Parts: sequence; C-alpha cells; structure tokens
Amino acid sequence: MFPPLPNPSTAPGPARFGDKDLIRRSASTVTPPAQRQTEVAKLIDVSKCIGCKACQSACLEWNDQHEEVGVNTGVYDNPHDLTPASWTLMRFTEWVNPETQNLEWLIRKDGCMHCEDPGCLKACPAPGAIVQYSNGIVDFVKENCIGCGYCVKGCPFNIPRISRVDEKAYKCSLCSDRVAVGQGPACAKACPTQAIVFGTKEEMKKHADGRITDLKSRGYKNAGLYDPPGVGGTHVMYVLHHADKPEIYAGLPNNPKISPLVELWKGVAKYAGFAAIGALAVGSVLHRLVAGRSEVSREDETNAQRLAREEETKERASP
Amino acid sequence: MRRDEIVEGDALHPGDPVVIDRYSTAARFNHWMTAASLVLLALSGLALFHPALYFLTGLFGGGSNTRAIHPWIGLFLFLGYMGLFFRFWKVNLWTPTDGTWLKKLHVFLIGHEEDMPEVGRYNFAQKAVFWWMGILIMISIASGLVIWEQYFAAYTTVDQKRWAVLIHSVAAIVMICIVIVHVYGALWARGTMTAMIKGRVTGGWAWRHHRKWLRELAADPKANRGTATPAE
Amino acid sequence: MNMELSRRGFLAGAGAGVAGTTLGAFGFGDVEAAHAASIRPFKLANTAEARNTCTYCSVACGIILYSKGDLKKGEKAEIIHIEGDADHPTNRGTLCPKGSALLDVVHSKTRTLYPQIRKAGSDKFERVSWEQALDRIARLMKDDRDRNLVLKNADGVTVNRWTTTGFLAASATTNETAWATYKVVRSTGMVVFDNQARV
Amino acid sequence: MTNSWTDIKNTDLVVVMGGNAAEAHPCGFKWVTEAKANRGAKLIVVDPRFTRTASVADVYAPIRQGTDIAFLLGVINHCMQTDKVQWDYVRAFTNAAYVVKEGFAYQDGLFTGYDESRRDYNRSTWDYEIGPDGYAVVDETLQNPRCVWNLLKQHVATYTPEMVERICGTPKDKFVQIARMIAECASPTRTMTSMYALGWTQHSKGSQNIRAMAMLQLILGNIGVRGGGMNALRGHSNIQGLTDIGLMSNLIPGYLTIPTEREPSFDAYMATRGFKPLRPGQMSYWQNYRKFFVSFQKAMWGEAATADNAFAYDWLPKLDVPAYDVLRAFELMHQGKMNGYFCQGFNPLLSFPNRKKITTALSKLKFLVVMDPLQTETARFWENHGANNDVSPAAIQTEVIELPTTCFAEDEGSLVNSGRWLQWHWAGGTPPGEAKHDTWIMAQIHLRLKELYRKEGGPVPEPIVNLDWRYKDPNEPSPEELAKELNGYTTADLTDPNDPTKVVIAKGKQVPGFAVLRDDGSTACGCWIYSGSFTEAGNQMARRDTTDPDETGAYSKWAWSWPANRRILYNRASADRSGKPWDPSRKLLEWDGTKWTGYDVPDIAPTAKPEEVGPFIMNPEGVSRLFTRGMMRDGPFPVHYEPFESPVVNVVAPKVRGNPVARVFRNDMEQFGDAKEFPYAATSYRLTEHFHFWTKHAHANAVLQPEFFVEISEQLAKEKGIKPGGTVRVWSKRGSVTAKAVVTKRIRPLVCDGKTVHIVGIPLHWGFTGAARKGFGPNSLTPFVGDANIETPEYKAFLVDIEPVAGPVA
Repeated sequence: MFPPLPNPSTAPGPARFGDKDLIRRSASTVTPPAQRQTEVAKLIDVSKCIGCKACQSACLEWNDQHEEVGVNTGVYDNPHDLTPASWTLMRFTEWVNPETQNLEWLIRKDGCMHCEDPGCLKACPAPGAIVQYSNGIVDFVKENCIGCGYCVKGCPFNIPRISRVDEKAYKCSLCSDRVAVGQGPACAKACPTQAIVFGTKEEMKKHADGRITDLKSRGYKNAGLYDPPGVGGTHVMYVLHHADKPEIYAGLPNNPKISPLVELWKGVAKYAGFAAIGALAVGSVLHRLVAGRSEVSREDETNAQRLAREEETKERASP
Repeated sequence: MRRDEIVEGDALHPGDPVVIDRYSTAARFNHWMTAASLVLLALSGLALFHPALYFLTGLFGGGSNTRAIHPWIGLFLFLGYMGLFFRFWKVNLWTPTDGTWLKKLHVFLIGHEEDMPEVGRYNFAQKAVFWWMGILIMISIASGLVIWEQYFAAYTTVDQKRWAVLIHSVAAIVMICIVIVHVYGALWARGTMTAMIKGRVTGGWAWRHHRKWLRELAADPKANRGTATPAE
Repeated sequence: MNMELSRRGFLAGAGAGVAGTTLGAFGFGDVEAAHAASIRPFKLANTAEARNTCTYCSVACGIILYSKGDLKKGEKAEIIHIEGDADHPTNRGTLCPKGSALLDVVHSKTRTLYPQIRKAGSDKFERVSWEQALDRIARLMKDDRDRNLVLKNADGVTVNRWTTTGFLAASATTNETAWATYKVVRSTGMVVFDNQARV
Repeated sequence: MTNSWTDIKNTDLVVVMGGNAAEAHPCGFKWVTEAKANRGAKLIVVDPRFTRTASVADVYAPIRQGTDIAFLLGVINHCMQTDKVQWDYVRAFTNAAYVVKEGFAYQDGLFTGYDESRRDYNRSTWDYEIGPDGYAVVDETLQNPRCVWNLLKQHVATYTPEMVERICGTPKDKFVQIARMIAECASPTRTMTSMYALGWTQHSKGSQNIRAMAMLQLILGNIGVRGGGMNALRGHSNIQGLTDIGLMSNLIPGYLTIPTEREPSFDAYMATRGFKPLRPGQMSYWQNYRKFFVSFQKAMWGEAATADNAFAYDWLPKLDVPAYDVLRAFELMHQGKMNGYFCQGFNPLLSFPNRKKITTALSKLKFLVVMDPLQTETARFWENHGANNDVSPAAIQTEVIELPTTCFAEDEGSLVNSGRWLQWHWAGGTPPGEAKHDTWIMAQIHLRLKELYRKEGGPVPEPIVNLDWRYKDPNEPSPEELAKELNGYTTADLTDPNDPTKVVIAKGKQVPGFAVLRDDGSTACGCWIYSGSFTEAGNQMARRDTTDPDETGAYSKWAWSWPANRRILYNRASADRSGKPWDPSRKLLEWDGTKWTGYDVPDIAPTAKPEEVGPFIMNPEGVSRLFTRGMMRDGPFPVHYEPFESPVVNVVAPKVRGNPVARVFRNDMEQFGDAKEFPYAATSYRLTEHFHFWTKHAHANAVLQPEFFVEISEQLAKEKGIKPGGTVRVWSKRGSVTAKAVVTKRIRPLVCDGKTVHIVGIPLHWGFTGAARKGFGPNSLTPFVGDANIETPEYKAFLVDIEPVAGPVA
C-alpha cells in the first residue's frame, strides 16, 4: 500500500516553506526563489473511491468549518455544491456504459486543483490575496482578500466561493498548514481506500501509472491521468477509468484553460485602456500647443451687444 | 417664435459686456455631482483594474471598502446623469447643422471657429459627449450589477460574469477618455468654465461658440431682459 | 507499555524509503523559515495525545485524541482534534466519514450531562442528583426482584430466575465495562439480558 | 471473522454478499482495494442495490433480498456438477464422508421430524451413524449414498442456474459468470474470502445464509487459509467483545451456556456438555468445559464458590426457554409481564422491529433506566414529537431515569474488533457535566442492592452479597482490575499433576493462558478465551509492535487476539493432511516433522501430528461440518425459504411460509402483510455517512447526509408518479413513514418467476433527537419475526406500499 504519513508531532516546529518560497503573488511581482521546492501533488484515484465522504468530513474538521445541515434533494451530494465552508465535495454520477451496458457509479471528489497556472491568482486584483508556493500550493490569504469575486471568474474549475458572512473568498488550501509540518492534507490522511494519496508530483505520476495499468487490465482501455496541460498541469490530479471523456464525471472540464475573456480582460484590455487614456492626454496637450486657446475677442462682445440691442428695438417696434 | 435652443432659465442681460445665464444653480449642482461620482468611480475602478493603481484603494479605506463602495457610487452616477438627461436631452437632439459642423471639424480644431456654421446651445462634439456618456453609463450599470458579487452573485453564470467584467472595464475606459476630451474642451475654450462655475457666460462667448443660441435668446422677449423702458 | 507513541510505526517498515522521499518533498529547505501569511499555525502543537479506538464499527480503527490539557498529568483535558493513528495496522491513519468527525460526537450538543428523572405521566425530565437517581434505581430493582424472583419451577427445581426486569447491554462499551455489567446483572438472577449482537 | 481485516490483502477473490463493506466498514474495505491493486484480486458484489461497494466491483449482480441461500446452493451445485472441488481438503477436513443415520430425509422444504403445532423439529434423525466402536461411521470412498457428500449433492441439485434466476431474479448469465469465478477458487493456490454482515443475519433464516457460504468455502478449501475464511464484518465497536463475554440471556463468558431447567444439578449440567470425540484421537476441545466453567464461577463468587456448594451452581438462573432475547423481552413487555428495563448505550425504540409495538411495550413498564452518553429516542419515547413520535405523555405511566455516561474518548479499556483483536485504549478528555463511567454506575447499583439485602434481607440474597467485589475502590473498579479478572488468576498454588510438591504457578498470579485453568477451584477466570490477554508479562492488549514478518498481515505483536493470540482460526487447515501448506506462497503453518511452525499460533497442540488430529478442534469430529447434525433448529442443510413477507411464493416449497421454525409470536403472525396489499419488496440498510443513530448527533455527519429518504428505481418512480427529491409515504401492515424520494438507476426491478418485483430501499439513520433533520426509521415498518437459531429480526426483507404525497411546508 502507499506508505502512510507518520502521525503528526505535537512539538512545535518550524514551517517547511513560507513567503520566501512564493513563485506567484496576486497583483504583485515577486522574485521567485533561486531554487524551487519539489512540487507536491494530491492524486485522486476515482476508480478506488467509494464515495464515503471521509474527505469532506476530515476537511470540515481539520479546517474547523461549520457547514449548515441541508436537505435531501433526491441525490447523495451533500452539501449540493461547494461552499465557503465545504472546500471539497463528492459528486455522484450514475452512468450507463454504452459499450458494456453496465451501470457505473462515477464518484468524483471536487475541489481546488491547485493549477500550475492559477486563473484565480491571475484575476485577483488584491496584492497578496492569492499566493502560489514553489511546491505548487495555491493558497488564499484571508487578510488580503477584498471579496471582489474575480477569482471565481478566473478559475476554470469554478471552485472559489465567497462567504456572505465576511465577504472573503474560500477554497481548499491543500492543508498548507499540515504540509508545512511534513503532513499530508487531511482528506488524503483520512481516505479509507487511499483513493487520495499525497506526495511529490513525480511520485504521484508514478503511482498513477501503476493504477492505470491495473485499470487497463480490468478492461478500462481509456484509463488515464488527468493533469490538464491547459493550466500548466495541476497539483491535484485524477486517475479516471474513462480519461477520454472527463466530462462524464460531473462535468470535469475537458482540457480546461483560463477563459479567453479573462485573458483579454487581464491582458490586452488593461494595456490598451491605459494606452488610450494616455494618448488622449498627450493629444490634448499637443493640441493646446499647436492650436493655442480659443479666445473670445472684443469684437465678439460688441457683435453680441449690437445683436442684443437690434433685437430689443425690433420687439419694441412690433405692435 | 422659435426657441429650440433655449432651456428654461437661459437669460440675456444687455450691457457691456452682455451677460448670459447659461446654467441654473440646480443644473450646475447636478453636473458637478455627476462629475464627482465619475471621478470617484474612475479612482476606485482603476484601483481594482490595475495592480499599479491598487494604492488608490487607500482613498476609500482599503480594498474591501473600495470593493463595497464602488457599486454604490455607480448608482449615484446613474441618478446624476438621469438628472442631466431630462434637463438637456431636447437641446442635444440632432440638427442638420451638426452634419455640416462635423464636416468642418478640422477647421474647428485649429481654432477658426468663425468659419464654422452657427451652432445652437451645443455643438456636435458636446452632443456626442452627452449621448455617449448616456449609453456607456447604461452599459456599465448593467454589467456592474452582474459582477456585484455581494448581492447578485447568484443570478448569473460564471461565464456571463466573465463577459460582464470585460464589458464593464472597456466601457469604463471609454468613459474616462470621453471625460478627458470633455474637460480639455472646457479648458481650451476660454470663458467656458465660468458657465459651470458661475453659471454665466459673456455675449461674446455665446457669439463665438453658440451664435444660433445667442440669436434665439436675443430674439426672445422672455429671455432678452432689455434695459430701455418702452416709450409712450 | 501504556502510552509509548511509536513514531516508528510503518516508517520503520517497508514504507520508510518512499515516505522519506515524500517528506523531503515538503521542502525541508531552510528550517528557520517562518510561517507564511497564508499558512495558519499547526493547531496540534503543544497538545496532549491519547491513543484510542474508534467507537463506531468493529474495524476498530486506531485514533489519536489531541487535547488541550493532559489527563495523565491530572489536568482537565479538552479534546480539540481526533485523527487516525498512522501506526495502526488496520487503518494506517485513515478514517471513514464517521471516524473523521468523532470530535463532533464527543462535543455533541445533545450529550447527556446530568441524571434526569421523568415521573409517570409527566411531559418533562427533571434534573436529579446521582444519589437520588441511584437510590431510586436500587429501590425499584429490589422491590421488583423480591416480588417476582422465581425460586423454583413447577417440578421443584431451583431456578432462581428473575424475568420481570431486563437489561439491554451496549456494544460499544469496553470488555471491562461488560464484565462489571455481567457480574452485577447475573448476580441478581436476571435472565432477560441481551445486547446489540442481533441488530 | 475467522481471519482478520489485514489478512484480506492476501485473497484472490472477494465476494461481498449480505454486506456492504465499502459503506459500513470503509477502513476495513481498504484491504479489499489493496488485494485488488497488488494481487489483481477480483471483487464480486451481489446485492439488491448497486451499493458503493458495487461501484468499485469487477462484477455486480442484483439479487432479490432474502434469496441468498438459493444463490449460494446454486453455486455449490455448480461446483459439484463441474467438479470444482478442492478434494483433498474436503476429504481430510470436512464431514463429507460421514454416514448419516437412516430415516433422515428432506422433502418439499421440510426435513424429517417437523411438528407444525410447535413450529419445531424433532431432530433425532439428523445425526451420524454411530459404529460399534462408539465413533461415527465414515466412508472415505464417498460411495455410500447416505454419506454427507451424496446427500448434499442430491439436496442442491434443485438449484440450477435457471432456478436461481427464477427465485433470485439474478440474470442467468451474471449468475453463471459469478459461479465460474468462484469455482476457480477450488484450486489450492486460489483463495476466496467471504465478507458479509447484517445483510445475511437479518433474515428469518440468517444463520443458514451464512452456513450456505461456509459450506461453499469448505468445498473450495478456503477456511483456515490466508486470504480466505468467513468474515463477519460485525457491527458495533465491541459487539464481538460483548458476545464473547456473553451478555446474553443464555450465555456465560467464552461461549459457555447458562443452565436450563432440565439441568437441576451441576453434574446434570456437565453431562450435556464437554463432548466426547466422535472420531479417534480428536481434541474435541469442549472436553475442558468444566475447567472453564468452574473458573468462571470462581471469578463471580470467589471464596464463596466452593466444591461443597457445586461452585455456586444454583446461584446462576436456570432458563425455561431457549433464550430471553430482545424479541422475547419486548413480547413479554407488550404482554405486561415486565416491570423494569435497563438500556445501556442502546436505543431500542429505533433498533427493534415494529416500533408501534416497542412504544406500547415500553409504556407498560414501571420503570426504564437509560444509560447513554447521548440523548436517545428511547429515553424520550414518552415525549411528543409530532408525526415523528406521536404519543401523549400523560397516558404513559413509565418512570424514566436517564443517566449520563462517558463516551469512548473519556474512558479506558479494551475493545474486540471483528478480527478478534483485543485492543486497549486510553482516555483523552474530561467527561462533560456529571457524566460517569458505566463501571462506576454498575458498581453503585450493585453496592446499593447489596446494602439493601444486608439491611432488609429478601429472597436468595447470596449471589448478590457474595459477588466477588474485592476491588481497590469498590465504588469504581479500575479497567486493569477487571481485565485481570477476565484473563484469570490462580486462587491457590498450582502444582504439577505428576509431582504435587512442585509448584507450577504460585497463588495470586495471572494465568498465562487457558491451558492452565483447572476445575478444582484453584483458578478463577472471567472469560477463558481471554486468558493470555493480561498475564504476568503485562497488558498484552496494549501492545503496539507493528512488526509483521514477511508482511503476512498477521501483526501478531499488535494488541492480542483470542484465542491464545491466534490470528487466523482453524489455521491448521492451511496445510494439507501431511502438514504441507496448500499454497507455499501463502504459507501460514507447516509441520516441520516434530512441531507446527509458521506465522500464527497453531490451532491445535503444537506437537499434534498432522495425520492424527483434525483442524476443527472445537468439533468432536475434528473436522468441519457440511452437515450440521441437530445443531441448527431449521435443518442440517440450508433450504431456500422466502421471507415471511415476500412478493412471490416459494418455488421450491410452495406450502411453507417463511422459515418453518423461525421465531414468531402468535399475535405478530397477524401483523404480516401479503403481496396483494403491499406489492413492493423493501429492505433496510445503513449509509456510509452515518453510524446507526449516533452520528445524527454529530454535526458533520448530519451535514453529509441530512435527511431521511427512501430509494426506488426510475421505473417504479414513473409508475407511481414520484419525482426525484419529492416526498413519499411508505407504509406496511405495521406502520407508515414519510420520506424524501431518491430515484436511482442503482435499484432496478427484478423479474422473479415471471413476476416484476420492485425494490424499495430504506436507510435507518434518522430519529427525533440530534443534529440531523427529524425523520423516521425503517423499524416503523419492519415485521416482528426472528431467525430460527439466533432470533435476529428480519429487517432485510419485508413488504410495503408507496405513494407520492405533498411535501412538508418548509
């Protein structure tokens, strides 16, 4: 089995990574560290997942989140969507395999993918509200978040949620506080079947290969790894039995990228806009220099007086 | 008696120089309130538009407050503009003269206004500002509501929001450009600022820039407050 | 024996190599590094640990209770977190959705806090002292046993059978509790005695 | 479990039937996924619902609830017909060759000796032919038509794939595919494990469901080997322990039994126990019964239990009926024949069938004592909660006393998991409010009773006043003290039988194991199978050594497992008759010429010669039983009986309703519904997000599965006009519930004997206390009928009707 992480030490220790390891910081420029830390990743093997929701439970508990008790709407998904308190969610899909006619119950753990090229961070206007560490973790910094919701628009996976309580954005932190002391995320620690494992991205890819071979031997000829290049790869990856159609797993995007609209807005628009404004300002100055000012002459004034008088007399003349 | 170019309150006082009331106190107040909201919106908007300008959020008490206040100022702008709209929409309607005026725009720009066709209360450029601002403010309000996370997050899809945020920023940029032109125009033509500050302009100013309007004022007994008393 | 917390566990075993590299991945770069703004302090630091077993199903997963205050030092201990015991051969630190939320049952709003009695026909519980509750129970038991204990059956065989009061034992209590319960219940001759094994 | 959770990783084929391991035991199920990932093992799931276990299965087949025996006998038939049998194992280790008495027969669903009026059998003919030597007659050639093997062959012949499809509704091709996969495991180098739970026990023929699979496992040679076995997943964290310690009407710790009226004296009692071997040289371990019993009596009454008073034999009650199980308890209560009742961490109002009857029964009590860490529904059965508990407090005269107890996190002691591991745990938190340990409460009750009897006297005070209660603090015996009693200790010097001058173990020492227990009163032992758990070497249950040589999954130094720290029961059967492992790659034990060596503690004497001593030492035969003689009340072979409430008639025995000897009380008979009135086959079950009625008190779990619902197929929903997420009413002859509707592809209509059967799934986690939304439980609907042998209620198969209703106004 995949070697379990040791029990956490209760002796206070230093963090294994911090601000010095930032490679991206929203609305700011950072000088990336000379040496990048080994990239970490969480691998979610959908074919091993039994949809028990231990990950949801562990996430709520570790992060001291209080989710509301909802209702049953005729499905197993509870809560019904990600929320500011629920950073991960099991999504259930009943899918009849057209080839075998067998029912397949596809259960996918949804949550932040920790993109190598994070759309949320790109869209964020608040300096340091979203950061990316050199080990790949993308984290939100509550103190700097202004609750504008741009991250929601930037995210290709529709993950961040804005709390109506404090108007701040929330999402999975990959348990940065646990990783910082050499632990894995709470969900990975809890997962009963080790459908969720955590380690270096390289280890995860190797582990995934083994899983995919096993799945192929069981007739899932399209089994594969979901590590979408469109966002530069992710630090949360899936092993899928039907990697050729990720969308059947509760709409997992097929080849996700940051929306061109967002790219346009955060790219061209920004520069073109300032260019236009600048151009006009300069233009005005030049015009002033070339054309000088438009003055009212003495003559204009007398013309005005004359006109006023003439009209006045006209009126008097008329009966 | 034609008075197409006259707005309630316009008045001509003979004398040297002739003095003309162009903007009532209410009109001026309305204009400046609109102007103020525009400036605040520009500042708060730009602060969230480009990291380089994020420091501007300081003016509004930090990022969160900026994010919270901006939409409300937007509503304020909307009201302000509505006021101006109902006040001036008639005198901003298209007239054939605007066409000929536009054809000779280059002449205008080099300052030879005497060679321009006589225009009424507003010339083509001023009308363009009036209408374009109207349209853009509408667009900004609409797209603004879509991305007003705090209250309207639930009503649109993420993709609609993405469109909205793009449209909103483009509209804002264009507005800022228009404002620049507007302000420069006012500064360029000497004697114009007094119109929005004191509400008055000289007859000469009117003769030079809005002769058609001046003629109507002069010809209008209600507007033309002559000094001479009628003879028996 | 008691509380030695073998950190060794499976890291000593086959896992060691890989787990080692895995740990390395979390960037043991510069250990002086302070917490970053985004990283909250590790909440288990300076807590007391106790090895326990999940109370729910009979897989009996190993768990660790983390508390503020240490019972072993005679302090008042408040459990702040419960997590799987990575050294446990069966669960290897994993826990199911129930086990992962054990803390919520320990601190449940609907835990019983003090003895209560609901009088015949009443529509509410009334708080009583332990003394009152236990005296009352003993009284009720003795009266019933004295009245209804079957000493001999029709054929005169000594049967010492008490069938009018019954006892339903739990299945999440310890063997030691079960044994104490068994002794007390059997000594009274009670035969209406069962546990959860059937359901 | 015959094996352990960690051993499952050694299997080649996992059959989950009558259980839902992934949902009910996720962390144990890990070892199934390990076997799949590392051994390429396959997983088969047979269940009325496509469960979360099925979601990771290689093959899933639907089956109508309550027809498992037909399916399993069908597989046995397939193995016998296609000669997929591990012959050496069957010949050496089962009673296949034993010759059955003349007169034993089976016809139309009944065995010889049925008495309809008593709903019971005269089982005298269900036994072996005993030869002149006093031993059972065997025919190694299996030629004798009356030998077990031939009788079995004849018995299962009915269950052809076609018949299985008619009864179970399982598509024939699926059944055959599964039968073939299972049959492959007849090879000595392939093993299959059976994982089952209440999906098999909660039927009126629950024990026979399990027997059927056990027989199949024996035929395939999968008992006693690594990666094999019969693995009961079990329910609560210490249900194994509570059963071991015998907290049941008819049990004494260690599976000894309470005397009955037919045993007026100790000798009469012993005469019916301690079986003599049925074959030469067999261990027939129950020959030691007397030692265990006397040691138990000494643990109970110490000095007061002496040879002169037959070790206080008369202080034990004697039973007039087989058992005062929960069903009988509530039947008596319902008849007004009970006055007091204690519920220690138990919630019968939601746990027992026919809730209406339970409420009425509780209302007839004088007093009810509830000891629980949580506010249970039972403690509030008198409280009106609208539709969820529609009672009028004023009309209920029961005095209810609720006592707050500590929970797992606040107490110390040992629990026994399903793999029989006794694991010690330590308290981590201070109890809330005035909550107290159960040991304290039981001690207080005992001390008060003792005091009252001293003061006031009364009938037979001896067992109470003489109860051995010599604890450091009588008010609260410590877990260690109690654990030491369970392990056993010497009450006198134990001397060498051959040399009385030689003291083997001095007085007052912990015994090292049950082998040293004696029947002369010189040893005391609370529970003989726990001997060795707390020795002079210390608390073995607290061991935390994770070493596991060659990674067999035994972990023999982690905690302690009964008996004698044995990890796999019947492990001698992992080697052939000569003592060589069936599968060298999966060696467990091996005979090295002088003794047994290997990874586990041998099940037989370490020096017992392989050819001589059989592996099944608890059986007088020394072998396992394909034919159980008279030991099961409903037959030596399993038979397919329909549930008492079934949508179809029994194809193989049309005249028999349900299990002919199942436990039914007369007035409950009238409460059974029929398919005309209640057309749909319902079943009840747990969901992975919850644990019975506890986790609805845990906020997080309430979030994960907040509200009571029932599951139905898309077809039934269409027929009835039920919308997904809509509200429905489900009712049976005994009650009615309202729930949200989950419409799913995971439940599909089955065609049984040409008739379409719709299934209604009813999970059981909601009540009217706790953090989750108020709801109902299936026990408002379930019938009050119990298994013939162990009285487990038939929760898994009953009839209901369903209709859409207007949703509750939110």
